[in-house]
Amino acid sequence: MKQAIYEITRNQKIADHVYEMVLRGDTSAITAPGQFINIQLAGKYLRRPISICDWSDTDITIIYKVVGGGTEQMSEMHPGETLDVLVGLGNGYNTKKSGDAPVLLGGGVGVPPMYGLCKALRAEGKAVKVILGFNTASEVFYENEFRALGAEVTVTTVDGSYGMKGFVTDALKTMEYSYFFTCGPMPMFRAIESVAVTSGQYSFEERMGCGFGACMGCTCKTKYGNKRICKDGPVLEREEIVW
Amino acid sequence: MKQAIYEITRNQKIADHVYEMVLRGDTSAITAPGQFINIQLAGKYLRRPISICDWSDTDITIIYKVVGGGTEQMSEMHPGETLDVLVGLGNGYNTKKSGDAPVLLGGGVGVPPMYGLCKALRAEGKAVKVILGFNTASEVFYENEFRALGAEVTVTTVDGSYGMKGFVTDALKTMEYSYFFTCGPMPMFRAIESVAVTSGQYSFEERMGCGFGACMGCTCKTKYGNKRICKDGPVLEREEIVW
Amino acid sequence: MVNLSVNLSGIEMANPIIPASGTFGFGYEFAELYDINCLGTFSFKGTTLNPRFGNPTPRIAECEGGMLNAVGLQNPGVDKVISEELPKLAKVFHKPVMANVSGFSLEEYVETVRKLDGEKQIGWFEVNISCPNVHGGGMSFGTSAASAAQVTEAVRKVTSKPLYIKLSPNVTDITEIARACEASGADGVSLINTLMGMRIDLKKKKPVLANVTGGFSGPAIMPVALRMVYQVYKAVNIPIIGMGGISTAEDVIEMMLAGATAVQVGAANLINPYASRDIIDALPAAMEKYGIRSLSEIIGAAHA
Amino acid sequence: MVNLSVNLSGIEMANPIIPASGTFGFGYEFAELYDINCLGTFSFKGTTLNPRFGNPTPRIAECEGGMLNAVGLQNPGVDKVISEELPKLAKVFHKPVMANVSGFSLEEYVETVRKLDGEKQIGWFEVNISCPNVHGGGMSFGTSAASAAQVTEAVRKVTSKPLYIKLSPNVTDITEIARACEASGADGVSLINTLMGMRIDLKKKKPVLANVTGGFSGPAIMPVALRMVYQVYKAVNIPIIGMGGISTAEDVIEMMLAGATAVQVGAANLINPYASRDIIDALPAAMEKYGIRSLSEIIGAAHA
Repeated sequence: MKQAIYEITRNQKIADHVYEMVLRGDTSAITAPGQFINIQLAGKYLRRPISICDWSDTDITIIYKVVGGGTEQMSEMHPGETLDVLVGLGNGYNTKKSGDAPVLLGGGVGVPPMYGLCKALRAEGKAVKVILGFNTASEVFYENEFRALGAEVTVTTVDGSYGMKGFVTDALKTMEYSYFFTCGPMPMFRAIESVAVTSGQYSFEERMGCGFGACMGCTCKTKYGNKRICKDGPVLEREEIVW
Repeated sequence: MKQAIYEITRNQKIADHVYEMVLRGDTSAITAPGQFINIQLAGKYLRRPISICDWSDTDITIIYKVVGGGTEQMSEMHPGETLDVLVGLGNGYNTKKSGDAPVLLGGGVGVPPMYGLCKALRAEGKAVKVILGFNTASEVFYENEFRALGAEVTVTTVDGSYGMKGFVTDALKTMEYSYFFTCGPMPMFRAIESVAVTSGQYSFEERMGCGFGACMGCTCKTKYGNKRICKDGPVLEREEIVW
Repeated sequence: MVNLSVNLSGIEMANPIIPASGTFGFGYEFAELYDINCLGTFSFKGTTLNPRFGNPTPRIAECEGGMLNAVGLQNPGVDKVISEELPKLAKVFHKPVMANVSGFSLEEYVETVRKLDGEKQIGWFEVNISCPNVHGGGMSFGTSAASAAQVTEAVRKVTSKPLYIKLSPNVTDITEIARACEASGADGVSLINTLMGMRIDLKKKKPVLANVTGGFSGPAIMPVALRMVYQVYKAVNIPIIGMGGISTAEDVIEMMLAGATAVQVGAANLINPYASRDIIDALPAAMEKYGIRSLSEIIGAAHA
Repeated sequence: MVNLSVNLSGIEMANPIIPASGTFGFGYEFAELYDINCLGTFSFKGTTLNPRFGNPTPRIAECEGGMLNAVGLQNPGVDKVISEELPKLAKVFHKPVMANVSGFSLEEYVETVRKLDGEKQIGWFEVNISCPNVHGGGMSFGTSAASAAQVTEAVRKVTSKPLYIKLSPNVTDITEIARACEASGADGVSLINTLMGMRIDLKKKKPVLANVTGGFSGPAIMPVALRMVYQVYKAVNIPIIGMGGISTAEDVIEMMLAGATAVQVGAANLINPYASRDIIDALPAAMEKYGIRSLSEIIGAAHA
């Protein structure tokens, strides 16, 4: 983990209520896809944890949805403005267990961390399938970006207005895969849990105090003891999760 | 009183710790020199009351000293930024009682309201003497601005590094005048009270809650009953003041 | 169309917004700024039997998310309130007003309420047993269930108008005091008065306030207010007027979900003189956002 | 050169800065970020006799100028603290540490302190009788003078190390409780623990916290903390560890002027992991700004 000041170099809407922001600064603390950053905002006491979508030596890309006052404030910021950010939080996904043909399932704002993960898996030479689930066509983002990584992409929408009608699990049921990785809302996780035929990794969300393991605000029980979502997670393996 | 958003068109240092700021917007609520405005600042709960130095149909000029977090924040703002301001607060000076040759005594950040007052008195054709008191040369401001209004200006500094060495009262004792108007710190007021030979008006400072007469946070006793510094003041006549 | 109206002890209010006592004077200052008949009602400046200057200045200090005040019940006394303030108010406000009353003895509470009781403008009494800024009275009545009951019982005898007791948050168990008020004949309770706080001037190395301590209000205290309204809602069967830091339409909804039938807006009026009107104007959109058709339906809904 | 050192019950501290229990774990998480030997000391995670998971999540809510937590004393239990946490700490922290202890019965407090008393790393005990987030214990010991005295007296018998009792602000009269602790053998008191607050989720129309209420900390509560430290300083002759919203060097000075001999920094560590170190680094300049040569000289100076 590192704390530093980052300059916004890009902040634009890419789907309904969804924004892509690029932050320039030290990225050396990022060690795995699926980690997150924690952003301080003027007038808000707690930082806002946002998963890392992609990163390079100089830039971090995040994608966030405007769901409240904090993310609304972020959406109104301009390139050139700066943010105080804690970077490289959480364990991130472990790509070593993926097998040769993993499937990645992202739901809504659970899609962004799948991008960095897909990139890493592709760099390791894996054949990656990606299922991106949204409610409706106007919320869809990053389909082409995943394709550009060489992944086989399926988009599902609940109302059928784009791609396959239904949930990510409807697509999953039709596929062969060696392992799965996912990030998304709890109902999606429960659905995946009931149909997935391999091992896999889930990335959980919880209200956090600090984001770096100090406050015990986000502890959950696992089969192997208590884990802090922010520090020992957010990624847990299927086998350890207590549903 | 009016509440509106004002654009900063100028904000620059004019003496040690002292800044001049020009705000563009509706000035129709200003009715007299010696009134003040109340400025909302990001992250500060209470507004900051600042006396009006000068105003036109479109602009308000204020001069403020950096004494704490709020004024420091103001000093870091740039032209183009906006402020939520309550304008036209307080009674202001009553120029009708000035006689033909009033003297104006401003001490430190008590100088600014003297400027608008001087302008008004000169417009009424009065021969105005002005005494501006500062601690030291580096704090002196607006001497030439007062001269440009056609006033007879004396500057005093406590350490004698500029103008006459001493206090405003040392200059006052040497002058003839028909009436006095003053704004400045309490020790200066007490000194004036002990040497002034005419009637006059004092502008008081007090910690305020609202600035518009609602909270009773700044009440003082006068010979004619309780007065709210923010609404019934800040200007009180010599005859009513309870020292 | 959403419905903002609530019924407070038999009096229908167009909306639940009530500027809090001590932040709205006797209304006419604000009537110069906007038509105050848009309000549900307002609670007028805390009135005592005799005129009071209040505490020496400084009476105001700032803090994170709020302010401290130690005004100390400055008011012209009940006789002048009746002869001067209420007639001035009558010209600009045409709804029942809430009469806020303070005292330093049982007798004073009783006498002040008795004098005001005949005034037709007054819809409700709000008896303040929780002012933290006066000594030998005020808050001391509000920090024990026994004395809260005494005041309630005594005042109850001299008015048949709806009687609200304004409670202090500076207590170990506010539900015990609320229950005592209920048992002694209160029609409702209003809470919370200010938290007792202080600030110290680092340059002078002295308390900022001449009174040393002051009442802490503003958005910073809202979590404490919500908790207490929630607890009291569980403890009593009389309506609650909720207050403490309310500054937005969302805050109003949150306070009503906790259990408030109506809400008071205090410090916000001092920062933005149009705050109470602005909150009323913003309520319909906020209600629609959260799927609320009628405000009166959400009172205490967080308990379900 | 300014002098930051203070003496806390016979132990010299390089500076008065103590990260508060529950915001600093057992120190080694922070030791990865900076050398925690710069601290005066720190108060380790509240330890109970048996391991505790704590409350269900959500345990955290945000509010104006602060946060609510309802962690509920999650900790590995005293035996594991001794066998695992303290050895890990010994590698990175070479000063006496403050042992924060909680309990659900007199016997549990006594047994936990007895087990920890032999640990040489421990310089002080801080016995928490004020946790608002656990039921049937915790805060209930801290809301009456009699039970506060009982805990103090019982624990006093099993340790001769400096004993601080951590007090709840959720009481009518904190001075009464502080005096009871003093009379029962406490070497000092630490205050304030968190204010009890709540938030409601407008979308779900339910309390945000699974525990319904939580402890409110952050800069918003500082005026209440200052007031209570000021009052307790007048009431007792034992040292006070002051806390509640401290986030800057200026806050430290303000709290010491109110009467604190040392201060704890809590929520600030969660927002900025370097907060405690940054405050220590900023103290000399702040002291010079306000003409303070030695911090120990300003303890309680606002009372003069």
